[in-house]
Amino acid sequence: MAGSNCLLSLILWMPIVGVLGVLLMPKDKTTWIKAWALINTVITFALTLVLYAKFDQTQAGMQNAFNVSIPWISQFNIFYRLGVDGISLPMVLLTGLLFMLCILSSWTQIKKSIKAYFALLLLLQTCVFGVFFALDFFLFYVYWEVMLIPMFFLIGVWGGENREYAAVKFFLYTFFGSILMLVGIVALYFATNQSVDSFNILALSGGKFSQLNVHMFGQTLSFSKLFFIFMFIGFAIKVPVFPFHTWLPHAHVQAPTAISVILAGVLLKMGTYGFLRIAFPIFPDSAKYFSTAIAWLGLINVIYGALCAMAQTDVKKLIAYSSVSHMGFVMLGLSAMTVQGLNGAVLQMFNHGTSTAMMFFMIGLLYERSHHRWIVKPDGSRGYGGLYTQLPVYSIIFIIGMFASMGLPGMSGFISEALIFLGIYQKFTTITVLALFGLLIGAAYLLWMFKRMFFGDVNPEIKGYEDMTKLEITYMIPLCVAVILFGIWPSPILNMMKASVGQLASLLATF
Amino acid sequence: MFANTLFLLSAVLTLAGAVLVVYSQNLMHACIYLLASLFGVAGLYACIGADFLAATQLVVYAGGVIILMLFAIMLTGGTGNRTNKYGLEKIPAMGNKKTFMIAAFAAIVSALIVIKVTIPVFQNNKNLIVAANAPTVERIGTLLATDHILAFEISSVMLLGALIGAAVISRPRKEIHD
Amino acid sequence: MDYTISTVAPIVLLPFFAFVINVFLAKRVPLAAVAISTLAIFGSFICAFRIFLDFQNVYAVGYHIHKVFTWFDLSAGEHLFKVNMGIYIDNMTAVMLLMVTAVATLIHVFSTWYMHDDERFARFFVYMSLFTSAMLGLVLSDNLLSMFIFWELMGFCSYSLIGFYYEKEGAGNASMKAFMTTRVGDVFFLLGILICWMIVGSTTFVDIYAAIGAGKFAGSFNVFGIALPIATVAAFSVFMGTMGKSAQFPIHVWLPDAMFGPTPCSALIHAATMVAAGVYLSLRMFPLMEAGHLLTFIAYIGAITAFGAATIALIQTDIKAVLAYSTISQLGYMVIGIGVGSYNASFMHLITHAVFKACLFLSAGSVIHSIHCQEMPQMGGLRKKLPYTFFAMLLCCFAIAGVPFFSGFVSKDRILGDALVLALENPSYWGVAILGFGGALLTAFYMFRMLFLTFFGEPRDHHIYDHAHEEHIGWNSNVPLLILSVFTLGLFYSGSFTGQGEINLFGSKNEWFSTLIHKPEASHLEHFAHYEHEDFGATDTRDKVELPKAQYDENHGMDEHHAHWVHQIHHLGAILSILIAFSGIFMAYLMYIKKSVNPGWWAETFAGWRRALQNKYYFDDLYINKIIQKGLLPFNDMLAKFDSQYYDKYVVDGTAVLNRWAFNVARWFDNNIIDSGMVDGTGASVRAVNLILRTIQSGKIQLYFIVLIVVLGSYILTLRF
Amino acid sequence: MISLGAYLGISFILFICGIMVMIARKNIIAILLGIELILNASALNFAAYTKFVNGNLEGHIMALFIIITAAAESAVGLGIVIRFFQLRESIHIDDASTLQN
Amino acid sequence: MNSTVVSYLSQSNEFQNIHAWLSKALGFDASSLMAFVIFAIVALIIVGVMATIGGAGTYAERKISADLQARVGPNRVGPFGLLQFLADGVKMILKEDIITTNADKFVFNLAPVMCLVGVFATLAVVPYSSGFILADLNVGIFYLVGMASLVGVGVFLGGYASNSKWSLLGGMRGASQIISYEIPATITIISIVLLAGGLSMKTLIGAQGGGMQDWFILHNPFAFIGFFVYFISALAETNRAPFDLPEAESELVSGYHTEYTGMKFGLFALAEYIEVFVVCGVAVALFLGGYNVPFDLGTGALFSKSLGLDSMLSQNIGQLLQLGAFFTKTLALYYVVIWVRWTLPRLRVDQLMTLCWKYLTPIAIFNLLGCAVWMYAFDGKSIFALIMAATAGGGAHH
Repeated sequence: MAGSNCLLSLILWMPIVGVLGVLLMPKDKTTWIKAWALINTVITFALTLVLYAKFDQTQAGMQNAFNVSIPWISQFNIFYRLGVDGISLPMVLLTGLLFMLCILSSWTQIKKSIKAYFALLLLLQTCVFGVFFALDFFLFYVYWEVMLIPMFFLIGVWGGENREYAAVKFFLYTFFGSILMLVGIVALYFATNQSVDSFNILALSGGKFSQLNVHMFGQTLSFSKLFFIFMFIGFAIKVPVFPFHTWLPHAHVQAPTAISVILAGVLLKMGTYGFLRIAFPIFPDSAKYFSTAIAWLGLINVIYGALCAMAQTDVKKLIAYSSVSHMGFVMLGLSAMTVQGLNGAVLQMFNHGTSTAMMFFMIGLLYERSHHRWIVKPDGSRGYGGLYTQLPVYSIIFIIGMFASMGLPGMSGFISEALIFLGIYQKFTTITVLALFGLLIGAAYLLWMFKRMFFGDVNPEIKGYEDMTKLEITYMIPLCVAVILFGIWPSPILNMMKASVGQLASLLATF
Repeated sequence: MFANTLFLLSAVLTLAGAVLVVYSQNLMHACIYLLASLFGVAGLYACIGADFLAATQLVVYAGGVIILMLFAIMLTGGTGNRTNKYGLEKIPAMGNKKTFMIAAFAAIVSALIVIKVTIPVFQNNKNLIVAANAPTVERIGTLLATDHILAFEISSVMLLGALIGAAVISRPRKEIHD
Repeated sequence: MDYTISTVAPIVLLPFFAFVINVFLAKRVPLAAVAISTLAIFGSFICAFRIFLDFQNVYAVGYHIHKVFTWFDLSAGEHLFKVNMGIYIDNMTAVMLLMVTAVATLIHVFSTWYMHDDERFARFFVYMSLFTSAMLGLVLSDNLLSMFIFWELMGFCSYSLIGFYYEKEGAGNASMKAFMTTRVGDVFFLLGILICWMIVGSTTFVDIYAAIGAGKFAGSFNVFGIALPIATVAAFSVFMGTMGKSAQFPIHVWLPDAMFGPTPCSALIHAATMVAAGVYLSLRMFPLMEAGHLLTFIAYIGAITAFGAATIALIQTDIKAVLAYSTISQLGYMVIGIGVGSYNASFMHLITHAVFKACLFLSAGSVIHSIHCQEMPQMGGLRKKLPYTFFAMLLCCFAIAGVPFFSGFVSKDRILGDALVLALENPSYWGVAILGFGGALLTAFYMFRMLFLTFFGEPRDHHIYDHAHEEHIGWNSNVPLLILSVFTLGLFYSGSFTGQGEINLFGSKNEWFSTLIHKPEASHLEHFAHYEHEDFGATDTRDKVELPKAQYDENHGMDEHHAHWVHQIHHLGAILSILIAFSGIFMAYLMYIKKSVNPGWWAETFAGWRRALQNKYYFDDLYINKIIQKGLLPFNDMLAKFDSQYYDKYVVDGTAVLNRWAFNVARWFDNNIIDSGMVDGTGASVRAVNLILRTIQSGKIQLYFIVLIVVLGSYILTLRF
Repeated sequence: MISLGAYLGISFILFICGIMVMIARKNIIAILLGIELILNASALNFAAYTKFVNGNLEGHIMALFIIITAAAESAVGLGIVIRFFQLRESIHIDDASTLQN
Repeated sequence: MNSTVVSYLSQSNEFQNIHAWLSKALGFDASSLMAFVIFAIVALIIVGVMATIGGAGTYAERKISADLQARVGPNRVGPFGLLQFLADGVKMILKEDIITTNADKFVFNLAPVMCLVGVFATLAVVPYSSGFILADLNVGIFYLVGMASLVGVGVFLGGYASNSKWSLLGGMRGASQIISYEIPATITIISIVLLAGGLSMKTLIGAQGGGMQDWFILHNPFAFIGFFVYFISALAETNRAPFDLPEAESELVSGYHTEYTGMKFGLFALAEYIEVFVVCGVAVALFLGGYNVPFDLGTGALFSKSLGLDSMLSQNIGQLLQLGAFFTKTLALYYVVIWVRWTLPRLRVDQLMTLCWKYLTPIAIFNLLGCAVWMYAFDGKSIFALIMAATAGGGAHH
């Protein structure tokens, strides 16, 4: 299928076409800009669906039909290598979907510098696709880094009151992580004697560096372990794993709704995707070696994130911490390194993408009406209360999102969590037992929030809030469908990834 | 025989057209001679089996460029030779003796350059075995979509830019009053 | 009797489709939504009834329908991992299906009367449909995983229905409490499922039975470095699910609060079906409990629950609260039944309890609907106003109190009789027997207290009494009650007087219950490995004639001598229970009709006990005020403060401050030395050169061109190739 | 008769004619005509080399790009000419020697 | 030149005999001479037939318009006025040839010839049948587009050379209209080329079939829209109503040929009518299955097999059927063109440009993309084939 070669590039560069279009449009034609951005993202999403249709689900690893490999900077053996496999495809679909919905959600919510906003949003989409498609380590790094720029501006310009602080923090924190990753890239480049494949992620993987040593500060260290830690920190910041998580609440609370959605729905997954694509395959021996530590960090994420979420009085912050908790489950699944665990982790990445996106969208809608997000205001009075009576449709969709986030069976979160537990149980029994309590606390903070916001008599302040408009319902419906459909019938997602994940698991099993 | 006839006709058309473009003092006629010359070139392409090039030459030049030229001539006041309000020549003459002298000088210099450059070509390619003509469309298409994809894409962007640029540039914005 | 999927699936799918349709229809056409829900569950009832009849006619012990499909498949390479879902119908499922669909149908019909003034009339039915389909799905499940899925779905429906009147402040608290408390059990249940899954490789019941028979649960379970027998851990985890769902001590606290929901939902969910699902789970996993040596523990949990809840029920004044505690207490009896190995009786009590408790709740609902009040001290003398309700409730009270010839007597007496037998064999069970009989006494007392306070005597609040609606017979108001109350008669469940088969009044044909339901004996578990199952789409082609007909065995498989002894103990137990039931009723009579015993005196004498009872033994206080308010939430606040105020502020942002300092030094160096000295100097020199070059450009293009040609020519012509 | 020499000769004459037109004319449109001739000469060369020298189709591709470029150039060029005429009422090449209006 | 009328005829025995005889008589291989002669003859035939069709076009136009307007139309010359167009031709030839003062005589004489050359050159690749095609160039359709654009130059030059403001306006309108509408037309053609996978006429037609379900117009929804885009653009390219702005008699007297008289005017008219025939033929070839006859009768294989006819004879019968199919479809479209002319009012200039640039071109580009995506997503199967596969497969997985 010769024609498929260009498909990845097409998906990758389609948003850039959108950016150019947006830039060419006059500033005051806001409807044109929005419509153009929407059309662009719809086409992109349609292309990702075409990719899904063309995807061979039985084939493990990168699909040859889609691979692209063109010399880019041939002096350094840097290639423009793209590819897609079962691990990245769900993420690509998620990206396509969420950006489309984010454009819709930004339709009325963004009022300042619309042109720049949509241009940056589309630029961000290209970068995200780039990260998920790149098979060249350098290319991966470029997208990883370039992504920070639109993100920085999107938070820093369109955010809340404290946006500059949050944006700078996000930027620097992530940048710190990527510098460590860059060191790892350079080290790998020299470790492979600058050969043709020294940036080729696929060629690097397979545990070729387990015997290598590195001399540093007069010590002899294991190359593999040292740089696994470097990569781990780089990706862990993005996930975020426990000690590196503090940028997340700030960034989420300050970012505009659509950006929070992107941040939680897609960008966090890039961290765990990095583990799956880079850190684990390249250093499988060290990954195995550190798996207990990763599992404990994941456990801390689950419990600590959930407990912190319980204490929050700002809804968005609460959901932000719940993301920390849920990504902890992904880390647990990764640390298990069994077929069930890894499948569960990838599925959880997808499902968390849809459910948390729903929650952030819903909170954004509420914020648009109330202009605050306090469950309990700082002066002790309740911020909402009785929303159920005032906004019935909103409440029902909120319930769907909330229970999906909580992992109610029949909703998408359950299967992934069950698979993760199944995977982790085989390795770490104690952690499994403790992590199960994460589910309990997870339900507790969400239900408590729900009770305080939605039940009870109607707070006079919320009288006059309008229920969801048609547009808002329209862009919530795909997520509702996804959340329920993949809860009942997860096979479409699982079939996509199982071959590739199985390959990774068997690689890890040999070490 | 057929091919040779075609070649001769095309060559004569090309050369006569080109020379007449130089010779003609009427811009409109020069344009038509150019068209003839370009048709001749298309014929020449056809003679060496460049079928796709020949068709492209026809489409682009006859259908596009020449009509554009004719339009430009019409929109800039036809072929008459009048003066504008500054007393300048509105439509300049097609040159005079002085300019043709200079042109001849430049032509001689460039002819020397060309000759010097092409002589080695003849020396190196004396006894060539020429392959038979074969359809080129598929192969050109494949080449364009594989090896030359970047150039192809860039030229498509360039064409788009030219389209928009030409429309924007030539749009009358406001009347110039002195 | 060829079961294809199309004969079984409608049981679940009809209510489910009703739910899906009603989600969209409820707001626009409420009456249609109600009709669809009710008809759908009636359709399920028809299907279930047909299955029940088939199974009853077959009377074969080993007969089952097991259909399986692959839900998802993670097999990759050599690694095989499939998750199967399926339906499993054996005798127990068939009985359970009939009970659930029948009770649900009647409650749906009743709800059309009870709820029709409510502004969210249709939405109630949306939840009810979803709940019914989830419950039926649970009953049909062939494995623990799908059971868990439906289990949690029921939890969700319960949550939504408890919070149905969401304007009330208490509803929010109650719904959250219900969900969270059961979730504690669910988390353990999930752990149990994981353990089974890992050990057996599947969560299907028959596979688990076979694995237990094959001794796969023999290993140990390491957590925090402590090794525990794996069967015990698994059994305990699964039983925690039962404790959460069936409101067993100590996580029973949610059920009384769950009465915030509409009364029909209490009748269906919190009395008849969902809470019984916990017991159903334990019955299903009985071999595991046995293998985990957990039966004594279970028996004591059940006994404590049965007795403790009964004591609390003694002093409740809210009519629904009395029923709620009596539900907890009766569930305790079922759990005792599991604990003492009285499998059949426990399940029978589940069924009988579902019938009479649903009827009791509906009667209470009828009372509440007519007087708009739930407090018993304000009622009284309603017998004349509500004759049909009174009749239904009277029968149900007889049943629950254990009066002979009523269903409650048959089932409860068998549990207590078995407990007595076990106590005589094994002294450690004496506590169970004593608490059981004590609870039975209290049950008879408080139920009749409720009955007397409500229907007898003089009206205590004339305002309420006078405004009470007169009751007329109506197809959807009291006919469901009467139908249910008819089935409180014991003869529907057992042919014999005590249910143990000795005094056979109605013939052994009526002993269908004991014939149908059989405990999966520990010694016969291996043969479950040979249980065949077929594809979801396939038709069951086995020839039924080959299956052996089950025969009713009076001795329950025991040898003659032992059986005789056991029968004697059973007789003793029966006599004891009859005495206890009547003494309880008599005490209630003395206190509330005859008024010869003053309840107030008792209250003053045992004031300390009374306070403890009023505070429900301080469990709510312990959980909410102590553990959550004083422990968890402050800890969380501390953690969050640590996160944002200390860790983030000092550790993370501190790095930035250090950086800024270094940056300032560098900036000074850059501005003053590099930039103004070196860089700007270069610029100045370039500007000077510019002035000279500027004059050469004239703007005449052709000149440029000629220059170009000449220069190029002079260059090329001097070259040598 | 169809030979490399013939083609190079034709393209040579075309090229010289183009140079002549470009330099002798003072009319901008005429200069554009000259440019077309030059571009055609080079395109013809490419096609001829493909046929007679190396046989692969790179020359055709190059000629194709030359044609594309010529089309774009003439479109933009004529647009500029028209605009120039609107501004200056002249299409004399020497009137275009200043950088501002 | 893969297959031509010569290569078709060379299959017959007579051709071989004549070839052998001539070679013997002349002493050299006569094949190219014969090819030349046959080409000449066939070209003459085609030019003659086309001139007749062009002339008959004027007659048809009058008759049909009369029919539509409930009149009788020409009925004096010959039966039903059938010889009217001959009479007109004779009149044209005999008329005085007037050239206006200050006209650019060279261009004035050149313009009508240029129009006619452009049109006749396109006839070389019009596929009348699988054998009767003058030259099946492998860039056939592309060549046709290029040659047809010569008509625009002719129109423009005619308008310019007349030295009359009506003519000038008409010529400029005509040229701008032609090059504008060439864009949607060409893009639509490209989308069909994409479906067929080749530029030559035979490839394009060979990719279709005789039955309607195999025509490209029903291949996918985009091609269906594409047909109408192409048809509208073709109408505009040939300056037919409702796009006859260059010769709008109520505004511009008669547009670019106001000053033309006699045979020069005749040449313009002839060129217009033949061009209509050509674009209809192209529309048929691209969208409506071209010369394909249902049930593969066109190859003649069926005749030789079932009736036992000589293979050449049966091929000839097949060719006749193909000719019949092609001409039937083309003339039906020709009728539609005339019908449209006498039904719809003329557009304004701005409407004309709006239609082209704001509607047809974007739609055409969308169609192109749509066709590409369709080819990619469904492996080039037509919608009918997909339905057949879906129903036949019964939802089977693949």
